[in-house]
Amino acid sequence: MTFMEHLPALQVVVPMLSAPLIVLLQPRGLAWAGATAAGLASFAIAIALAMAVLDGQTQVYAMGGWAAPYGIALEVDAFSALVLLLVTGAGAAALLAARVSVDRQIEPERQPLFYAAWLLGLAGLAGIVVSADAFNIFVFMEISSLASYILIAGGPDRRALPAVFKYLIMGTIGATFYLIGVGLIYMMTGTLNLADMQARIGDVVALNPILVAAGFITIGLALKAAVFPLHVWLPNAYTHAPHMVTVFLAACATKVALYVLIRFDSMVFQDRLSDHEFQFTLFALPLAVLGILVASSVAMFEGHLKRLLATSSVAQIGYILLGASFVSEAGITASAMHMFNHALAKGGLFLAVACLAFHFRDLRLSELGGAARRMPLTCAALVVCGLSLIGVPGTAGFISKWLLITAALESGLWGWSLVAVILVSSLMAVVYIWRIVEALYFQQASAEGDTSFAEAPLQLLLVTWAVALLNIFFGLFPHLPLALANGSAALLVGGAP
Amino acid sequence: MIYVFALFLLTLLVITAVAIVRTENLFVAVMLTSIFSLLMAANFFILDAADVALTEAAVGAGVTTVIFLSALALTGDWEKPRPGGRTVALGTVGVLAMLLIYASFDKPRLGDPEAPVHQHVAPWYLEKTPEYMDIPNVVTAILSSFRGYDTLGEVFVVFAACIGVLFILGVKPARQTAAAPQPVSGLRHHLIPQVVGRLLVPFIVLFGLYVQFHGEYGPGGGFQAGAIIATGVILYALLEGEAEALRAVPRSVLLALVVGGALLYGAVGVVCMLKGGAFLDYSVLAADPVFGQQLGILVIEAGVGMAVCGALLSIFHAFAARESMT
Amino acid sequence: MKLLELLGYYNYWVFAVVLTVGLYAVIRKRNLIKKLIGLSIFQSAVFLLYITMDKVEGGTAPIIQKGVPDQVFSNPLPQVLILTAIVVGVSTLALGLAMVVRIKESYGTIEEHEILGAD
Amino acid sequence: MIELALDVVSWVLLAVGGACVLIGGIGGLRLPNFYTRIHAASLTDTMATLLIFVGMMLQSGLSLATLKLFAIMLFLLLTGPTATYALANAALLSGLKPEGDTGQSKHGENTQP
Amino acid sequence: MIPETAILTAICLPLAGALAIAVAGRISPNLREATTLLTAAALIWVVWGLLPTLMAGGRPAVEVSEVMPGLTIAFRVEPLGMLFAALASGLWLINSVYSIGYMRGNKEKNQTRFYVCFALALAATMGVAFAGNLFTLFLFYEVLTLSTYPLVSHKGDEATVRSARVYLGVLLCTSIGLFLPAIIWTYMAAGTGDFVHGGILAGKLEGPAIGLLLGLFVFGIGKAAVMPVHRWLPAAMVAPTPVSALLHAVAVVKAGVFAITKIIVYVFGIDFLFATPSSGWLLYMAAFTIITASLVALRQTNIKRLLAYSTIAQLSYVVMAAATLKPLAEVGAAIHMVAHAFGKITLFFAAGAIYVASKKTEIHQLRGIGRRMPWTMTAFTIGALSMIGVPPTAGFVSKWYILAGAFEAENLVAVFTIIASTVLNAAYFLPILYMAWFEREEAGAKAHGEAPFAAVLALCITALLTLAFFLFNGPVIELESQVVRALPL
Repeated sequence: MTFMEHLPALQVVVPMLSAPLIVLLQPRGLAWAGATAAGLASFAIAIALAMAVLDGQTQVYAMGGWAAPYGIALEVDAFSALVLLLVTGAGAAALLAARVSVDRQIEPERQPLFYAAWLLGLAGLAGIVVSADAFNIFVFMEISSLASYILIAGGPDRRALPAVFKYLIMGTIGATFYLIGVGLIYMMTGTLNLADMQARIGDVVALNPILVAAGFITIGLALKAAVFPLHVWLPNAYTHAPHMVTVFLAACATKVALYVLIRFDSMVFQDRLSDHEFQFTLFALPLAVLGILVASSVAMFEGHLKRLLATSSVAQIGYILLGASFVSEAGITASAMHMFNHALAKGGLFLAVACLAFHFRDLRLSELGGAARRMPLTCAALVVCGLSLIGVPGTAGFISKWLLITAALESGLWGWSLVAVILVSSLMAVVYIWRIVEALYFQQASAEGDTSFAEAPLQLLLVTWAVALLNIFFGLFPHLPLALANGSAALLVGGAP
Repeated sequence: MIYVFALFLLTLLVITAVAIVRTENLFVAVMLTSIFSLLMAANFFILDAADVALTEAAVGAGVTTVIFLSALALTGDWEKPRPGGRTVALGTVGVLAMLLIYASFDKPRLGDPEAPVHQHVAPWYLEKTPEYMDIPNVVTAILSSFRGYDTLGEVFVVFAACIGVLFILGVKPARQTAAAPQPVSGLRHHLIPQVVGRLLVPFIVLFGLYVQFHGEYGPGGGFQAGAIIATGVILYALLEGEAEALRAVPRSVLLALVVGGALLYGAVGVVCMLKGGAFLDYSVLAADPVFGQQLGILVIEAGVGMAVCGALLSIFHAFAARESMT
Repeated sequence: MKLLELLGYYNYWVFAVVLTVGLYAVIRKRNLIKKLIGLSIFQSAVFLLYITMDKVEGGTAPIIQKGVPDQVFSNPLPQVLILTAIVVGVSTLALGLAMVVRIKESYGTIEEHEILGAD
Repeated sequence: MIELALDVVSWVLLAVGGACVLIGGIGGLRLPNFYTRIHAASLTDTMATLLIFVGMMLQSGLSLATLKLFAIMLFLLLTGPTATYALANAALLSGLKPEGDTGQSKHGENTQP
Repeated sequence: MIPETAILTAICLPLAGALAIAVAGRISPNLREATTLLTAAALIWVVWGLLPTLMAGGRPAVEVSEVMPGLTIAFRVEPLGMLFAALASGLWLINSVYSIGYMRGNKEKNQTRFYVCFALALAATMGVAFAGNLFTLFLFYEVLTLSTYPLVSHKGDEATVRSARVYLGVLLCTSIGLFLPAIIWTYMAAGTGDFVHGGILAGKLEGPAIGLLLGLFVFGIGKAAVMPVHRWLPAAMVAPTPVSALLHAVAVVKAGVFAITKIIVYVFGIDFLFATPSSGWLLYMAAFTIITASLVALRQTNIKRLLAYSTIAQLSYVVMAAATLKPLAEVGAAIHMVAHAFGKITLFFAAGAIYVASKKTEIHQLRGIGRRMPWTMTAFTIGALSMIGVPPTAGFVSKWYILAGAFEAENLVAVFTIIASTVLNAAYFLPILYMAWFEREEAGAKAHGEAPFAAVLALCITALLTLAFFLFNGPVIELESQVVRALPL
């Protein structure tokens, strides 16, 4: 087998096997270097995979040499290639910028463990996206969850611990619900491979274990993806985590759970269960709309900068679910694109917050006075990513807003009211982004704070600005992610092979 | 006839679970959890899941109880009761129970041979194991070869837990209590347990190794062996005191064990790739594919055993060291 | 439904009850260690569900003795899955307990309402 | 003929062993305080184990299983009493005074904490 | 330079200029001023270079990138866009001259940011002018809003921030809330968003939907300040005068009105709208805005607020002219854009000069100022007369065409509104002129001379332009009439 054929396996193996190696690299500088090298390597593999998928061949890899239903198969198609790019990109970028920020927050002797956990998180997420076996997804979901618990528990503030404990409890319940769902399906179909499941579920579809299984899987993954009513763990966890961890997790952790939900729903349940489209829409649509409106309004009145952005993440996840709940090609394209664009926008915003944290111990909006004068470049990057979050034209956010609105209009069932919801929430986004801008630019610096020019370290600033410019680039030339998103929509809903 | 006995054990299981939840003394709750695990192991054995019964006994009853107790030693023994209406919680949970019981009526009856589970993938495994691997224990065959990738993920979950506990407990406790750390207590000055311990520990470790390498023939394998060896060393630490155990198996060795185990497993996979097969495809390891499979299974089981043993021990030492600090 | 028939479903009902007892403990109890105990019960119930699937009437553990001709075996696959799930449960538990110890040190209590009150 | 005799003996042994376990259980329930209760529990550990395992060994005749049974019996006989001893010692250390003890310690040297 | 590259340079030039100004700002103020003027001049040279091709009927177009299938960033120059671009680039040069004088006179702080944002705003204006389809128009429309926000909140104190918040709030809410769905609806209905002579919606929509879509567009484009969405204009008065001049005369407001006219002409199509009954309401809404804005202007005491409300009225002139849907009225709308630009920029320059020279902002303080500041006040008078529409000024020409269009459409409401508003204009401008020239100064007012030379020079140029347009408006009218005459494009 040539090297290219091994790529799906290497995508998971490279970060996973380099994690134990990094634990041995005791001098802390080396640990960061090793982790970044592994991160960049996995990003390169993801790009190679995306290129391969773009010219049409879905990569299937039989693990251990055993054919699909008997062994575990890995499958990389358009949708997984897009999410892979997103996960490894966010991981590599956050790692590149992590050195200075992590040096301030994690003691040197604990850093090798920290970076090893980071790589395990990356490997876990990549493992979920690449895998085509239901139980294998559970195992890698556990790896990525454990890694993210460890990363968040590294937070300097004592409040990180109860926050991550609540996340652990809810995450484990979510994963176990998913396990029950998979168990029930396995009981009725006798197989664990997703494609095989889709083929065999036809004849047992009317029985109620399958319906209950669908319920359990959807609730479990909704819990992991922090969909609206089950999102209570997200704001605290992201607020008290170390800054660079928030960048990494906010960009891709919840999206992978949504990826599994969409893949499971459209491949396994969709055309098989009688009126399942209606059920999924009946379940997902109200939750998404509620999530968008409530989370945006809460974000508008939030005082702490990081918690504000974390709450707005819940709203943006609502958008992705809204796109998926249309169960149409346009809908899936919109939600896939928004996964990509939100990762860019939110990753950039949290990177800027990490820069701010260098000179502002307390990140409450009332304490950020005079930030623009002291750190003009960081604030500019923050404004650019904020605009992308709102969806101003010319930025990546606008593309996904445009697709979402067209999908809403095409969905027919009172499409216009959904358009109204999307626009109202964009205006709410304008309000809370502008609260930040006004706090940074116009608030007078607090009395004792010095106003000398003091920018964030160069390495962190460069990555922040790179992400900000990417936001604009993908706003004007979104061909790559768009091609992948369209491919995934055709695959999932269009019934293409 | 066996069903009646199963019926009795399952009912006992439910009673233990309810007792655990109701009791307010955490120490009692932990002991009941240990009994709960033992009952689960018994149930598994009745349902013909020998490997799982051994794992549940070794990992569930043994190590979990030890970790719980060491955590209890650092936190309080008593739980504050929570007055007030429990209707909401009962309500939601009740709905879930109704849903599950409603769903259970279309499920195949216990032991029904025509159930879809036994039709599709399982017969292939039972038929192909003697042909490809020629080892009696089909569970180990699936665990290590057919679904070896799952077990690789599994080893890295254990690895993650190990580095997680080391990372979280790596922080020095905020307030050093004024009292000098009291002498390393264990049952140091009690002669009888020490004598019996010294007699037993070697046999426990020997039995662990037996389970490790006997994995292909009977119930056993990496996880169970790692847990048993870890329990043996923990028993030694309890009897002789934690410092003594650290002298016997120092922390660097433990870390080497965990990292070594995980890397060994990964290395076998990568070697398979280099030799031209897919990742974790052992048949390319040796000229004769069947021998290659057996070699692969043996090596990765050793890797799993090392990783699990190292991880569980370093977790125990992280908790125990914490005790002497506060 | 005759008694033996009913007996066949008893395992699933025990699974349902133990699952709900675990979930109740996690939701209701405020002591963090009791929550973790509830979580481990919750996960053990799922193991019971999987292993109930693998039993075949009159079958034995899936260990193929050489000489014996046509043996009936139980299904090995759920056992493999549960081997993995048990170790996942223990790992999550170990991590949770490490957090509880750290919370006890920084907050002085492991009752959830007191912790939330402290901030 | 020999098999019949062996079966009868092993049945008797198993029955008596079962009775011992039952008595131990009832003792554990009815006896008032901690120390008397572990006394009853230790009965199950020692006597019942011996009887049941010899009974089972007789059932399985000369085979690998008998050897395994013997090893398990040996293990149980060793650890059972030690565990009970350790339990009692720990209870005493944590200050649970046995019933009717008027303060002065009648036990040997190793009760000082 | 061939037309296609001319379009792209017209947009990139101000961007490069902004960068150059930012760099020059660090070195020395004079270098920064020189770069600004140089960029402005270069822009005029590029944009006005396109005029001959346009006059000959050519429509250069270039496509930059295809964002999504059917959604492209493309530019296409047609008469309306050409006029607006020429106007904006011309006035930018004059405005730069004026703002150098004003900024130096007033010793304002962080001027570099001011000029950089100015250049960015101009780049966005060029983008709006040359936009080839609705998506590109919306893209640069938003960039214009965002680039003018730092200008409006220039001072940075509490009052400015609050009014800047109103400015941004109204503009962003209307654009995201109404303009974006309108664009998407058009793309959905017509399949494309390109500006095509004769409109793309003909036959695609029927009945009330057309009126609704038109309403979404008109109220979506907040910059045109039609009545309910006009609140941001008076709020933007806190900005320094050159910015108000930019807002009112050069770019922002013009972009709004230009966008509405372009959408009416190129998206709906004049005859298609004229045929549908449901679009009549636009004319009545514009008329209502004119009347109420003029009435409110009557009661204003602050000069700049008065000019703001008069701008709202004048803008609705253009909207009303466009809404009468007759060829002559469309030409009148285009010309009124130019006339109003010249007149209003003169008035703002005068108000700024008065403020710099004497710190006076209220009307009653202007008694006898004519003697003290003769040049400024003559320019102010010419501007005021142009607003009213007295013959020698540009205002008369455009009102003439709009009236002709109204008569042609037999639209009595339009005719009556124009006459009434002319009377109202006179009612609030003439007292100021009378006070300035014929009344005595109250005793004890401190003496002050003319405004700085650069400011006065700019003033006089724009005043002369207002007069000159009355005489030499031939080429402009000919250019605009191409829009309506069924010219083969």
